[in-house]
Amino acid sequence: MELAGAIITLIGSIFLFLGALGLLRMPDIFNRMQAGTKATTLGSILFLTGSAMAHAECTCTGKIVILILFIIFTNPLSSHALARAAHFIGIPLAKKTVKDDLAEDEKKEEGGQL
Amino acid sequence: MIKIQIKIKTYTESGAMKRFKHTVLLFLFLVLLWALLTPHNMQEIWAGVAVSALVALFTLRMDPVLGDLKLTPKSFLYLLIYIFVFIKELVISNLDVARRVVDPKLPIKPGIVKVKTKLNSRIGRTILANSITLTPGTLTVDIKDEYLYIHWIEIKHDDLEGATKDIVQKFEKYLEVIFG
Amino acid sequence: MVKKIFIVIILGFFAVMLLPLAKDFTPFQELSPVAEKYVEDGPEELGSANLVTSVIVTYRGLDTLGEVAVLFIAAAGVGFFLRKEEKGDKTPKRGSSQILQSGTAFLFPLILAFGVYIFLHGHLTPGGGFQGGVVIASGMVLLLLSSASAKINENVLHLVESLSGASYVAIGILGLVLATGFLDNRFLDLGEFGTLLSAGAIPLIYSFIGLKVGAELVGIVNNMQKDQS
Amino acid sequence: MVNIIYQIAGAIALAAILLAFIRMIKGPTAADRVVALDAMTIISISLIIFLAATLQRVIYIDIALVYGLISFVGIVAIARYLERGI
Repeated sequence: MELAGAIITLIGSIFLFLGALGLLRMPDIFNRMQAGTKATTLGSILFLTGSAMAHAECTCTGKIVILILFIIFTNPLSSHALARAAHFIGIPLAKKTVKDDLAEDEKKEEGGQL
Repeated sequence: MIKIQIKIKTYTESGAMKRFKHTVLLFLFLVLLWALLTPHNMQEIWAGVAVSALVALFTLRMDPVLGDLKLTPKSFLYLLIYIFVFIKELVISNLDVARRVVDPKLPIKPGIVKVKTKLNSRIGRTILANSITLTPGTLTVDIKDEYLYIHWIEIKHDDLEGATKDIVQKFEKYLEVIFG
Repeated sequence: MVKKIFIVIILGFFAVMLLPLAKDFTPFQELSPVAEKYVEDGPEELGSANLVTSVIVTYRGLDTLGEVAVLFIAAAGVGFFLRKEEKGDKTPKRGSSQILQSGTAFLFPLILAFGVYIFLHGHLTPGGGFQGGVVIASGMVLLLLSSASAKINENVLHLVESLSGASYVAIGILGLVLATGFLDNRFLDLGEFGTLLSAGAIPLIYSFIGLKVGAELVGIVNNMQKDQS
Repeated sequence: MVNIIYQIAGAIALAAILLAFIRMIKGPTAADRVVALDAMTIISISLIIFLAATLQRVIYIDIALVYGLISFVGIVAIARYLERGI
């Protein structure tokens, strides 16, 4: 049981590391957010589960479950709020970007109103 | 701006039945939260019931977002399946991110696409958007009525139908049964 | 560029200044006489698992009353200075997204319950009245961030604030009458160490502090919101 | 054996914080910095729980819960400020 917890923690920490690496390597803010949000979510879930498993005698399992559910629900929510803000204030997308439907639609809407 | 406000109004004007359902479900959620937070003994349980009832009464005038949940056996079954699908997609998405990050060439072809959802309930759309953010290569950027704008790390389809089929429908068929 | 160099220089200055503190740090090995009395007698006398709580609520309870009074004055001051001033620019603000609104509507009650949990377990966990009040206020901030038109019933807010403040003082006087001093918690049964209904009146006192702090901070946030729009 | 694995995991998580910190310093826009801060917060929460489990201090978990809540509210506040919503 302890060994399994330790291995799960290790896998979680590797995902956390890859997420941070993605944060560093990706070319624009949306791609960074993709790496950051996904990898840190699964990484922290695994990390927490591993820590909880290694010390199963602790009476705190319920709180860790709440923390995990809280992270699953709020992490994408705050990412979405940030992505929306970033797109609104016009942070440029990476050069590789193929298309941007949202900008087109917003342009159309403004044109319609004027 | 004005459009959004009108939208909220139509949501809040729905019936008393929905509000009642929302309050009961919220009460159950709060009791569950309390049970997970505290050690189990009679004192704590009574305190939890009292606090949950007070909080549920205090927030009685807020949006009844939980009123859209469907409480049929089928929806419970679909909820279980949905949880498994979600976990599977979460793991796949992480492996996907890991592959892209480690690759020295950084294989990405990003863009923002528009998809359409059939869900009407607000909490259902929230869960859908969160699921999309946590699944392979997609991130919800904005929502306008029934259209979601999604940043896709590797665009496979250029058109609305193709993107909808690829991104939304794997969750939608379960969420549609659970939330409507 | 000049600004960045300036920032680096300031950071380096602080690092040099704080380095001796970190290098020569030796933790205290012995407690001072006052602390020793609290540590040795506290759990037995008052029955509270969290020692800080027993110090804040009982041994130095009068100071806590002063702190709550300071907070009340701050809230009143904010309310006084932020009276309706007509603002020149009426640029329309951007509404938040549907997703954030419904997510908040689901999270807000849970945050409230979590705040109540924190101040109700002040004698068992590192939380307490002030922390619980701040958590409740952060829930309110989230609500106002997600929808600018969200309103809170101010009558209920004032009622909660005044009632909890009055009850706090009343319990203090009850301790003076029934036990040995102002805010003495021992007029209720001390109960079994480590359970919810232990430590005499401490959970009760902390609940009132928590409700009062929460109501005051929510009032401050609400006043700021009104001033904005 | 188990302890060594735990130490390696903790070290990797600390390295991840360092990488996110580099992005926070470099980040060309404010939003980039906030994304890095978000990632750092979540890694720190994981590390707090890790410490709570290894040092057998149950009370640290409450601190992690409140930290997560406050950081979520803070990031939403920054996002709304950036898009001029408040």
